[in-house]
Amino acid sequence: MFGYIIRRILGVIPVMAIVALVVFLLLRLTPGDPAAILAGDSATAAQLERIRESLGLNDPLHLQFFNWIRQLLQGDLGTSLISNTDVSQMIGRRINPTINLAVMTIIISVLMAVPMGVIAAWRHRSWIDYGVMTFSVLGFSVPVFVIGYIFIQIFAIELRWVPVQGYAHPTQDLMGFFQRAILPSLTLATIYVALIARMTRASMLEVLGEDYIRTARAKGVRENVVLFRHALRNAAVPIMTIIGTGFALLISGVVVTESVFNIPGIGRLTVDAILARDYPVIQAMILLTAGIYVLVNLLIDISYSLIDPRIRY
Amino acid sequence: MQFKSRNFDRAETILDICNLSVCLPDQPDIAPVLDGINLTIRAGETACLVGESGSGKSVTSLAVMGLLPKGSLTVSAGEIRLDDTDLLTLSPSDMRKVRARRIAMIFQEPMTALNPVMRVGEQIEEVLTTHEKALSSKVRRGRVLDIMAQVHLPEVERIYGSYPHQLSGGQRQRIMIAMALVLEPKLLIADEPTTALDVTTQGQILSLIAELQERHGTAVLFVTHDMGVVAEIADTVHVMQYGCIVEHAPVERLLRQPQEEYTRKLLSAVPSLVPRPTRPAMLDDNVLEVRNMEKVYAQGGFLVRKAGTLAATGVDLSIARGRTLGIVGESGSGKSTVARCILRLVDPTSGEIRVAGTEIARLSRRALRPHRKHFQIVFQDPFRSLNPRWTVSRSLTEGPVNFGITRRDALSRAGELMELVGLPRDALARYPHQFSGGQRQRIAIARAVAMRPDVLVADEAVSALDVSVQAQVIELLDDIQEKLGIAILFITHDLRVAAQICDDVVVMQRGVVVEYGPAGEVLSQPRHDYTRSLIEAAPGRLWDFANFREIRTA
Amino acid sequence: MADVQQPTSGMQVVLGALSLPKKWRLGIGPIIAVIVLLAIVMAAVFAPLYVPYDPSQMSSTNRLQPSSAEHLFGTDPYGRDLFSRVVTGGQVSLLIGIGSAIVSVLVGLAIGLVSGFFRIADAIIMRVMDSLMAIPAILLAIALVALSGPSITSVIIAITIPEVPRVVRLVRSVVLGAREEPYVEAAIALGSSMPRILWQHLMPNTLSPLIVQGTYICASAILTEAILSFLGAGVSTEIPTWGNIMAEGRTYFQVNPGLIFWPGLMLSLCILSINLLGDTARDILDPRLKKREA
Amino acid sequence: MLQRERKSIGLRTVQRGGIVAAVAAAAMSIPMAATAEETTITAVMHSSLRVLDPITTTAHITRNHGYMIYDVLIAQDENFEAQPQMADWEVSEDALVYTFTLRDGLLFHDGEPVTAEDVVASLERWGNRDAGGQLIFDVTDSLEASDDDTIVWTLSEPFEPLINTLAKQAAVPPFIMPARIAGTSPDSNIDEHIGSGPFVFVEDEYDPGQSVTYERFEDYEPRDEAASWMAGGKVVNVDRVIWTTMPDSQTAINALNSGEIDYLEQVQVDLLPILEANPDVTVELRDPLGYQTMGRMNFKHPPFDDKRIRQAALMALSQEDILATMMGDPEYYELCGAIFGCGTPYEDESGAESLLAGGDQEGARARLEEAGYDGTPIVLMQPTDVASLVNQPVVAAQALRNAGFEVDMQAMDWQTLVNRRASMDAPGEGGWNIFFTNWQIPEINDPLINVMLNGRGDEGWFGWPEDDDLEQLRADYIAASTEDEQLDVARKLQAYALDEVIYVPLGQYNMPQALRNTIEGMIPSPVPVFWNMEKRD
Repeated sequence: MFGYIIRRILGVIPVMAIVALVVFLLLRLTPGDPAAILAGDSATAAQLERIRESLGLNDPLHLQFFNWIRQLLQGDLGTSLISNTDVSQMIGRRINPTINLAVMTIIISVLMAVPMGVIAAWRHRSWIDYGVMTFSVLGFSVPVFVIGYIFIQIFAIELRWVPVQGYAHPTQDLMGFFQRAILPSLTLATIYVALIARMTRASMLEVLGEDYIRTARAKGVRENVVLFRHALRNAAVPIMTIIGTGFALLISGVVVTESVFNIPGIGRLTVDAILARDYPVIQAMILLTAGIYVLVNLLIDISYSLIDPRIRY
Repeated sequence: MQFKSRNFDRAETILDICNLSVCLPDQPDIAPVLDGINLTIRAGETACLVGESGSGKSVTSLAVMGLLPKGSLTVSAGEIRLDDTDLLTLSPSDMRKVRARRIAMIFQEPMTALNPVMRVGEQIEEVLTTHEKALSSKVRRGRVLDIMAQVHLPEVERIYGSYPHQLSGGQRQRIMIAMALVLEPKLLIADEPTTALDVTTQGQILSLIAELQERHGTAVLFVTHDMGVVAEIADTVHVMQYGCIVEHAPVERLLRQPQEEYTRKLLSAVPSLVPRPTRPAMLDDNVLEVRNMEKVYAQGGFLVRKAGTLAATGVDLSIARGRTLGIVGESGSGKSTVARCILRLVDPTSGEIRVAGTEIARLSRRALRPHRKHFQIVFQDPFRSLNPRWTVSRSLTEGPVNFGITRRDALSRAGELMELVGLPRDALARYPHQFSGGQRQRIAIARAVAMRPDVLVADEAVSALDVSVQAQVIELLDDIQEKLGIAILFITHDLRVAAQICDDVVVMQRGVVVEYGPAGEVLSQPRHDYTRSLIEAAPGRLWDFANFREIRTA
Repeated sequence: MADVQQPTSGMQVVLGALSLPKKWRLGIGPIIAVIVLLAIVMAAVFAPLYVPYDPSQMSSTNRLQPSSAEHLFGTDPYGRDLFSRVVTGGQVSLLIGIGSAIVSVLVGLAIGLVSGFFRIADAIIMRVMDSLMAIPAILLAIALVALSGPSITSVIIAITIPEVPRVVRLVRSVVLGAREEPYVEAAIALGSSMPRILWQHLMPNTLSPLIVQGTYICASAILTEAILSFLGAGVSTEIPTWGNIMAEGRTYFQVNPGLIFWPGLMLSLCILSINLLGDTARDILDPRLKKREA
Repeated sequence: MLQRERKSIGLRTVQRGGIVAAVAAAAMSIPMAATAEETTITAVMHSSLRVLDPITTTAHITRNHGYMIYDVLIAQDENFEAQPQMADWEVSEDALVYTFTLRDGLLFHDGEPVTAEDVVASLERWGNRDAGGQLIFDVTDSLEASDDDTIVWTLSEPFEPLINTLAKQAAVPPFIMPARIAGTSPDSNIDEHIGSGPFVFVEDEYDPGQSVTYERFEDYEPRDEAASWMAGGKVVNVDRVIWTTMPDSQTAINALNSGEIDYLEQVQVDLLPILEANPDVTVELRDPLGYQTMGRMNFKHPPFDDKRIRQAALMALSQEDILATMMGDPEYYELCGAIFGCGTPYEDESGAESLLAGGDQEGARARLEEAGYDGTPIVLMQPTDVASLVNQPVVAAQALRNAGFEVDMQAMDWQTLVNRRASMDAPGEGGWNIFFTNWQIPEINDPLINVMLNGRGDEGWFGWPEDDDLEQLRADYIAASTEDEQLDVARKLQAYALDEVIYVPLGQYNMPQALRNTIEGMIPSPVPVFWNMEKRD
């Protein structure tokens, strides 16, 4: 087990190295010049050239890459080309809203989706099943920003239950946090609920056909115990997996949701940085999100053995 | 052979199935799955339900438990009376109370029938928590450990906390039995409980069931396809075919004087444990020679290199043209590894393999390819051994075409082969799913034979088939061997089959050859303890089913 | 071993279903889906023949009109006819969806087969695929579109790259699973070469899951296009797509909801239908589900 | 200086907002006593503040930030007149020596007094970056601090517009910062943000791209005059000002409607209906002049290296079509053919007749014919992510096509455009032919400030016209010693620029601002300022 974890953690290194290389190359091949953004509208070509020189953008590519990697290994994410602030500080300021939003979304999604999926599988081919399936397909079919706008229109503008936009830190204003986070979380959750409910249903359908479910029923165990004690735990591994891989989807959703609800999170930080070609920020952000993704999936992989004793490494 | 011969006339009737019919819902045009079954079991009686696949015996047992798959099978008529209650009229929650308390069931495959993510002790205990809510947890645990001891599990405390995958097949089945009997139900339904077990384990489980039945006076409905098992344990036997009970009688009467044609046919197909008369060796022309072969499965670790698993070691064997060599052994004995090494589907770790004079153990995959036509294989599972997307003709011509034969020639040869294996030529255009299991196995044999091999490896080639089909396929193999002079390496766990087809037998245990000799000698005068225990464990070994009498020892 | 459950293959089920159409209990959903999808496709393909206005004809006096007899869906911020734009927009949206699905599946199939076949290549390919999966798809896509300009091709490429690893994993797992099948081993024993086995025995196994996967990619590509447009990295608005019509209209959501509603409706109906068809295909093609219901 | 009548845009609203503000400002000469509760103004600005150095960039938001925390020596009032702010000045008879005297009580936010040394260092750094500043330094003999409060600037030849250049709010205003910060290379960003302005930058709460917080600078001593544009007394009546950004303009409007924010710098005209129903919100024009939108062609590459083809393009375009599409409501735009903008001293619309008359498609076709246009496609760059710039290219592309041009409209994000317009390569190889941008009127209202009129080829602004006549006209302007002479040169420039199609003025537009009615006393100005403003409950 321990050896396995070590092995998996070592396995992260090449993955992250490739991510780093891909991101770096991608950015440097992208047309766009942070110097031009820095200098503004009325700067001339000669001025741009001087700024480029001072930012180190004229160095050979491999030199820039190794400099960056060296900095990274020293724990230094660099300084934003545009705002001249420390990238780790920028991320530190922005990461909390995003993480809180993501965690809340995942909690909401799991709490909604798993029972939905279980019941749909249990009542396979009933109207509940069709209802859940229809909802889950719908969840995939409407762009997340449209869902966001609809929620805002209904709950914030018409009903005035919650504020239109913004974010409050839960440590400072817990009520305000929930008021402001609930709509974005629900918006993000639609697609996630759809995903998890589908997977739960499929996985449960498979498990419910297994012999040990028949055994449990043969023991006279009640149906809810059969479903949640016997079946769900056996169905959990694919559900966990989809939560992990769906995390990538969540990151995409966050980018959009943060724009719609004006949440000062890392999603917008990244999009803004891409549009401004703020290389150190983009690089750090993509590495960070990739790292989080890899980490989440690593944790999920490791947690399989907690759920299923057959999985031993 | 000693049969059970107790009289149950005065015993209390536990289960009474009257005129039970089961059919597919909304599909009246399809014949019912069960058609008017009548069956009575009395206290202490073991009633065996025998039949081939699809005869409806499992459906009968599930119907009694009220566990027919929802929506796909429903009871259309009849009664299932348990102590004067008609189970079919019970509400789902009342039916739940009946299960485990009054009727319990054990299943064929103890691995899949136990919940893999729960400790086995908890799974037994769940029966108590469900039905005996008043018990304190201490009492519950005590009863669980007690029943575990009753089924002769060692170290009950440790096993209580184990997961199913940490136990052997026999132990798992004991857990299943413990779970079924912990509330001392009046009726135990056992659906092929020993089919997935090795023969020695099977013997133990059968005697355990008998012992517990004796102690608790339980009535047992025992579903099986194995006539040997029937002979060992049955009081009464019910023979099923196409959803009907065609004949029922006390066991001895049924085995000695079967009334119905189907019963006679079924019994006749059971291969005898007595080896067939030795065939004279034709030539001392060994087409396959294996010398000192060893296979170790490496367990590669990224950081730690663990010792590999020894699958087979020091294997020596040879087969002459036109002869059949059997490898017998229980699961994990390494018999399939040997077959796969010879086929070079896996690479042997060391040793020599000589096929038709060529040493192939060390050849590269590419260099090996031209030699492949000398040795072919037939697999166990007839449903997976043919590409489901290919027509039979495409499967049959694949090999010959690889070796440079024109498609037209290969096709005409395929037609001949179909006739050789007893199938119509025009079946060439069909897909595998249009054939039965036995027919597919014939096609697989035809595909192997199409290469005109010197050696044919049959890896449990008849194990997945019903006995009547099994007999036909064995006959076919014999026939082909006679016509083409192929050497056959026959891998099986079934001593009866081995006795009927092999000239020589290799007995393997844990990767090692323990005995090797002519079939007649090995099976009738085994020298090794392991061989002896295998033979002794074979159920019904003293009965000659095909001739409805005891085996006459020479 | 008489009662062992008989394994069935996908094709078998399909063929079985074909010969027994009664067993195709698909329900009404897929049929509606096919009709809706066909209608949308036809509407898009033949749009030039019947749209009342040139979808790029602007009119500064006709901006942001509500629905009327002249302009069925109203007009957009440039005074262009929304109905004409929405039905024409289907062309590019569908092209992006179908294009992304085909490209992802083909590229993924090729890489997946190689990966499932060559053990050495496998290690490297899978590391690269893991890395690509780890990079958030939207960020990668925005960066790629910024790299190559907001053309249809670059949007397709941007959508395809994050999808490829999923297809590769799927193909590879099918190939690795099928490698163990006895009929594949039989083919080895028959002396078939590895490339031949790969192509003739293993590859066909990937087709049904790929068809299913392809429909999902198609649906999600149409959606991703919309999100890219929303984030300002979509196809140029000269060529209407459902995504960029909505992206342009989102500012005016409260003033003229039709700008989001109509393209959103078309897009959602389209994706809904494609997903439903994907589900249906999966139900038919997935032997495990079928077995349980049989 | 000439007093010209201002052509007002949306006059009613301006007057309401402006006059009230002016009266309020005059009345409030004494800072209000601090109320018990802190007053915070949350404002959504037109763009997010990412660059904090007001010298290295010309971005409006950074300039606006500069006016919050820095002060300037001389500031422009609403009549385009220079007024003393930090310093008074005197000019020698020969117009060669300028002497500036700092007023008393000037303190930086770190508590240090503002010295002449700081001013010199700040002006030198500014002179390195600002186009006008460069011209001054070209003729500078010396710039010295003669004592703590006095700066002496000696020129080698007269530079009439010197004071106006120092006072301007265009491009890079000469903000004064401590000498140690002003010592930073003009090519790098400063990393300390200390000024002597009315607000203090709160470093800890700065979140680039999201929000920036300012606090009232308690030790700031405003001048006694009433505030007018950047000049006058900057009296701060609120404790904190938070600028935030909302990427979605609708979200911002909803937030203003529900009172989550106090102020919205720009409201898209199309979205005004959402605000109109709300009695708690006022929509008004802050800056009476607004913006000029314009197109620029690339003089280096065919076909626009040919004057006749440039003229054809100009003739093809219609200001009305472009402005109407951009703004919708005619109340918020105005046709204007003046390169220096309408409502400015140099307003003159000669040469722009076709632009104002809805275009001259026939004329354009004829001119194209005459020039022998060979169908070379024009690469027209369209930014997709800047709301105020997406429309012009789309409308223009259609007009050019109608006139017979082959147009290759290439969509890209603004950053790509900014990068690509700097490329001197041929359009087919990563270059371009035409693009559009917007300027605030004070950024273009005279021949020195207006960067498009630079005729020095590669050294000039994108498009790179190499035009000695143009340069001569600019030199004439600098040399002109009277306002009449200057006006005369400006008129010649107008005629010349439109004939040569140095660039195409496409008219003037204005974006209204919206604020909660709790906000009072915001002065009308191109730069949104938060002094003078009050927030009541």
